[in-house]
Amino acid sequence: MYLYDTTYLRPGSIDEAKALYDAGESPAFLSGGHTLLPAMKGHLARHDRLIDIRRIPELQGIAEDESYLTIGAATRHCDVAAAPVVRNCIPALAGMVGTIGDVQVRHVGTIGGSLANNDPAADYPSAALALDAIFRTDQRTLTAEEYFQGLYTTALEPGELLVSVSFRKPEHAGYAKFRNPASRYALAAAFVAVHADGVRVAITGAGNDGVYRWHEAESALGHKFESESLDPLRADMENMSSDMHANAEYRAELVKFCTQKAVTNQNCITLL
Amino acid sequence: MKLVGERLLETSRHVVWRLLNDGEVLQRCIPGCESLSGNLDDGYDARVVLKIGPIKARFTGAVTFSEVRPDEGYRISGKGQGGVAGFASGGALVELHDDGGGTRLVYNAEAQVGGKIAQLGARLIDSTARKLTEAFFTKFAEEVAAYEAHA
Amino acid sequence: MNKNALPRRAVPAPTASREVSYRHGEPSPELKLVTDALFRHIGKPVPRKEDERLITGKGRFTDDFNLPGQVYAAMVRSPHPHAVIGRTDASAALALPGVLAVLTPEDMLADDLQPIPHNPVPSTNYDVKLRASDGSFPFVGPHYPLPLKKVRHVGEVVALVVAETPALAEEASELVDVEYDVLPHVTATAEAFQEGAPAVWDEVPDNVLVDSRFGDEEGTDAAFRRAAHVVKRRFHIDRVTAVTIEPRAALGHFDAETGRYTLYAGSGGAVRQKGEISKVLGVDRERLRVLSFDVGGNFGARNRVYVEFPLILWASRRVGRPVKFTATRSESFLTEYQGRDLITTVELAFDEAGYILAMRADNISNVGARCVSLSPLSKGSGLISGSYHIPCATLRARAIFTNTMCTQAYRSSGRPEVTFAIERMMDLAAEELGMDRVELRRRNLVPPDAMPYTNPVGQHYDSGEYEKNMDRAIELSDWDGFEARKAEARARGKLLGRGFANYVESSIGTPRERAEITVTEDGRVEVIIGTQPSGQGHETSFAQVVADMLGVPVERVQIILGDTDIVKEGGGSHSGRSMRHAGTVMAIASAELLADAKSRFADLHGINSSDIDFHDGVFSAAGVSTDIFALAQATAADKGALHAAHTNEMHTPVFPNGTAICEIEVCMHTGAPVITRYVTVDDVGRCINPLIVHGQTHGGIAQGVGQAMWELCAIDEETGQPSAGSFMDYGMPRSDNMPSFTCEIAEVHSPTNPLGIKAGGEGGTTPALAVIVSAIVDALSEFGVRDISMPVTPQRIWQAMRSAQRNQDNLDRSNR
Amino acid sequence: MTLVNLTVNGQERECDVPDGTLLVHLLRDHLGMTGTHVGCDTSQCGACTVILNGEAVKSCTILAASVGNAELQTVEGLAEGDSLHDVQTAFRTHHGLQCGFCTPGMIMAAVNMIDRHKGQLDETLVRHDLEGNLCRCTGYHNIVKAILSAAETYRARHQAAMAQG
Repeated sequence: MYLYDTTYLRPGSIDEAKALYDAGESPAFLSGGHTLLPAMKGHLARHDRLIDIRRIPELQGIAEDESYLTIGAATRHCDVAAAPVVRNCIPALAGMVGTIGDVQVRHVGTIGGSLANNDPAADYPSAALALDAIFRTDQRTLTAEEYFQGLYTTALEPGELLVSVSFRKPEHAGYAKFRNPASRYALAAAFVAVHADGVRVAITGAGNDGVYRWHEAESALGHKFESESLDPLRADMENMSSDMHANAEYRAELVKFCTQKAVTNQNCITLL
Repeated sequence: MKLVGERLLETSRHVVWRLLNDGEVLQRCIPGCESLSGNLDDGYDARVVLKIGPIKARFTGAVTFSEVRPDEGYRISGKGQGGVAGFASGGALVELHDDGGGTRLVYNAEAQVGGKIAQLGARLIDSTARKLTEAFFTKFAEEVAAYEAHA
Repeated sequence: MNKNALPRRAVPAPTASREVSYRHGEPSPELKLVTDALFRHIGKPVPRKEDERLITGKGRFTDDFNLPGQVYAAMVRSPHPHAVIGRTDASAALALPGVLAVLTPEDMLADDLQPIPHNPVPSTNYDVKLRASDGSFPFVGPHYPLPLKKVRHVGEVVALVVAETPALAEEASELVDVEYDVLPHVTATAEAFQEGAPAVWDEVPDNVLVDSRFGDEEGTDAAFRRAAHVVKRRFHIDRVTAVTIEPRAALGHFDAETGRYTLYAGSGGAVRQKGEISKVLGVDRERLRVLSFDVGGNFGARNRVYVEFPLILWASRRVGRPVKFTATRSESFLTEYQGRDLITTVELAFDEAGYILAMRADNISNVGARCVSLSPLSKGSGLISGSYHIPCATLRARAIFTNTMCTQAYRSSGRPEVTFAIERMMDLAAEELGMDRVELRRRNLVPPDAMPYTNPVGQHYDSGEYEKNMDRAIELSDWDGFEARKAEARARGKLLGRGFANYVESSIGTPRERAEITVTEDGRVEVIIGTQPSGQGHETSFAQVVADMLGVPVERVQIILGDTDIVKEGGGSHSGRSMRHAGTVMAIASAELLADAKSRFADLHGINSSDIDFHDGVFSAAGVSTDIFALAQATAADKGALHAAHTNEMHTPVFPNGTAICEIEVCMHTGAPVITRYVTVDDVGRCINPLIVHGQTHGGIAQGVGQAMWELCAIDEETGQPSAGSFMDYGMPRSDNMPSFTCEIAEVHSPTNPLGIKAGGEGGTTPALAVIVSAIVDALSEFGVRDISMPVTPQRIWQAMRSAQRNQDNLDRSNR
Repeated sequence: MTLVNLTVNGQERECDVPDGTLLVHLLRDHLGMTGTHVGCDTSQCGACTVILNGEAVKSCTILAASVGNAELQTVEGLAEGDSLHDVQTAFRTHHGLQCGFCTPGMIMAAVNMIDRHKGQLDETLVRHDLEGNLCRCTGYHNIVKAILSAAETYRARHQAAMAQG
């Protein structure tokens, strides 16, 4: 479990980071590294340079304005979970971040790392999608719909750097997660956010293409925001992923149950 | 793992067959394909980069064809070595049927993986295979459309 | 509940008192002295001596050792379950600067390395005799360090690379190009013995290496003919792996000057490693020194030799430098000896009153690609009747090869499997007979006055008060409060279920053990012993025993283990053998030492040795007294060190036993199970250190619960690929999915050894599989669920509820 | 190669390591501090837990080069002379370890847990906060007991210090 030869670089600015990236043959940005480094240790990835972006000032900090909560891409999970501003304005987000990985992982992992990776079982993508987030990169601004492009895929081009993510403040929101008993990633999880213009329901852990919006649930909840509104619904099995831990049928059931729990619990709840 | 599906293509079986046997078209359709050389009779040698999240593996492999029935379909079989990542093998029965003015392409595929990706990536194998298949046929449909537009 | 609902059935009188092997005739006065010692330390929760180094980071685990000039090995492993090995091209690996060697099977043959002499067939007088179908000794599949022609499981080492750094060795190992001619494979236990399955070994075309039958076939058939009820089921106790948190590691050195090999490698017993590895290397035993100090978990997986150990010693001789190997976790998941994997079909015949008349069992054990140990099959076979008096039984025991990693004795080898079967059968039978499951068990238990009891396949249970265990566990579990808890859970949308399981297990283990005890001139007692702890606290509990026997403070006793240059003999730790064997041989050695000391004291003071009193480590007579340390010092010049050494063989097994009860809440919507209560009563015989014994029980429970609820070495049958190669897919007991336990120790002393010890290491695990499944099924009973397979994951529970409900709906519809 | 300067258990250390070196390998292979262990490849077992700038982290998933000038605390640095840290004492008293391999990581996680929560812990919280540390020997029962007991000691010490003003 040793990495292939690599060069560690720590730029102080976005421009410097980009220049270092462009000069590399197979470069990678390094943030928390809790996905990248295990892949590199297992020799399933090889990068000639690792560009550590955690100290770049533009990528730091949590700020609030009237409509949005903006979090710098290099902000660690523990800092988001503990920040009073997050806890006050979107308690479900703070709660959700407090369930990512474990204590040690939260002390290192970052929001940018998680969102740039877009693991189909990660928590953050569902919050970003349900909270109608705006993704700011060093080049452009993207909506969550534009940003997430399927399994492990985002709109980020090679060398494009995620700078910050702005979550639209909801009237209220809830997150419910059913964990994979082995990995502790979500087998299925739902982030439900009520905005002035409607309800957004984002599902992670379950879909073949990663995070997605469950539109039927959104309209049912838009009609009446209570868990019973979802009773007649069935999550679409066609799109559910299937593996040794849960088949599509079970995932569909969990999706519905998590969504109902996210409706009734205005924070974050872990169901297993 | 089994993957079954079909695509409706707005062109004749003959055109679909031609494109299915055009190495350049195939190279553009196979996700991550860096090189593809060969032909229907002898099969193809391929180099494909597979990227799933943080994982990147380069597979080299050979593709062969059997049960070749021009304008109707064939059986395609392949094997690839991904070095440290492991290996993959699989096959698909591809059939072309007339459907309205177009062609219905039906595939019945199976795939197996071994080595590290099988041991460490269990949760992703199914979704990834689906994604790659989907990507191939989406691109192929684009190629068909482009061909038609050109013709 | 009414204990006396029905009169008890007569159980045969105890089998004639058997000679116990630790003594012949009357015990010596000294042995009487030690066995009657007023225990000052034994029975007390003395905190462990070994902790001081382990909590300060000063442990001595294998990977902590380094030697000057050492280089590193990495293994090239087969990605195929079954293939002929073709050409191996090492040129790219060797071209990397710093790569010293790539060693292949041809090199191994050239240097004449031999297969590992695993000796898998248990051979104590009391082990059941397992043989091939024609009665011959089973073919076990030679286990060369590198395979000669074929690979037979994914992960099998086909070559090793030695390089200057570990990173380089790893990288170079990926560049070794091995050609494989892939063969058809078989991995599933249920498939391997079927007609047409690919043969793992040409020598055993049907893959069945053991096929033995035991018991009274005629009597059993007759009993079944007159039975009022027959209950039959098949269970698969699937494959798990030990997951020692320390991955295995080894550091090997060949000293060209002395011609000696030195191996640092944690294991279940350094002496066995020395014996077997020296045979692989083809050298005299004394030319190999094995060091095994702190071992980060064993649970059976480390009792046998791993190919990497002889390989790095050989590589060291080849490259002339010390060679180190440290397994990654994924390598551990792939190639650590695995556990269980038994299919058992059980049939029970009952009379009208619910008494068991007879039993038929058919056990099929998947040994993997080679037979490393038949202990699981053997142990299980002897205990098929569990805690119950079953007058008549037959058993067919088969072992089969498959293209999978070898299985080995894993925590409580064989016993959890058969306990699962008999206890599930008791639940199912109670259901089918319309009886209370506790009452059905109570009715059939072996009563204390039948002890020692011979079970229908010939095992002699030494002692035990099974019904008392059961009653105490029922009491501790607040049995009567269950209904209220169930109603309360129901109000929260949870189904509460209660599981119940009795168990009896057997501890045998390698029969031979040696102790050397020396009272040193500087005032310590040194004990050299060949058991090998991996967390069981021998340095403390053994010291407690010797301290009491010699009447000295426990702080003065030092246990020395793990270096074969000092420890010449010893059976290692497995099968709950250590305290029983060590306690016995230490007792005898202590007695010999005291006898010698007494005569020294007599000589020293010129008095008659029969008048000497010994108390609290002090000899006294006729107004003079000398403590044992002063005596050792005073007589050393004349008589040498005060020292005794004794080797003892003890074949008689003991039978720890007990009861477990647990409660599990199941979410009605998702099937998610949560353990809310877990109670055990365990008869361990005499308990030397309750702190340690409780700890053993807790860990044992977690391992059993783990298998029941999450753990599985999943293998894709189609590809033969293991698919749970990391903690991402192999579910583990964690702090937040385990409850706190209520555990009580019962002490019914075993008559088979001087201290009355049974064992405390396996009792936690043995009933855990059964009790968890029992609780889940109980929770789901209202859905009509009667059984469920392990691991009982949320999905499986949910599916069981759903399909039971669907069946019910269909039934309702058709009845309408 | 990167020259890494850091303070380990109060001592300044300097080490020139390849850039891809993981923090745990810097400790074990370059500084000879073998108390911190490696138990898995995927940052799940927690055997490698150390305290970095006051926070528990998994040293198998951090590049040594990235922690320059940091304060690092490992299991070797907890005891002061012969006097054990309260958490170490509690693990011993309550038999919170068997084979001892996960123990350094457990203890470091526990030290950090008690600090983070200022000793205000109950069983549920301990079990939840310890999810990133695997133990195969103890079933966690005695580890949880040990941490709760150490937390109690922490609170008592804290109260005593407050009382003294």
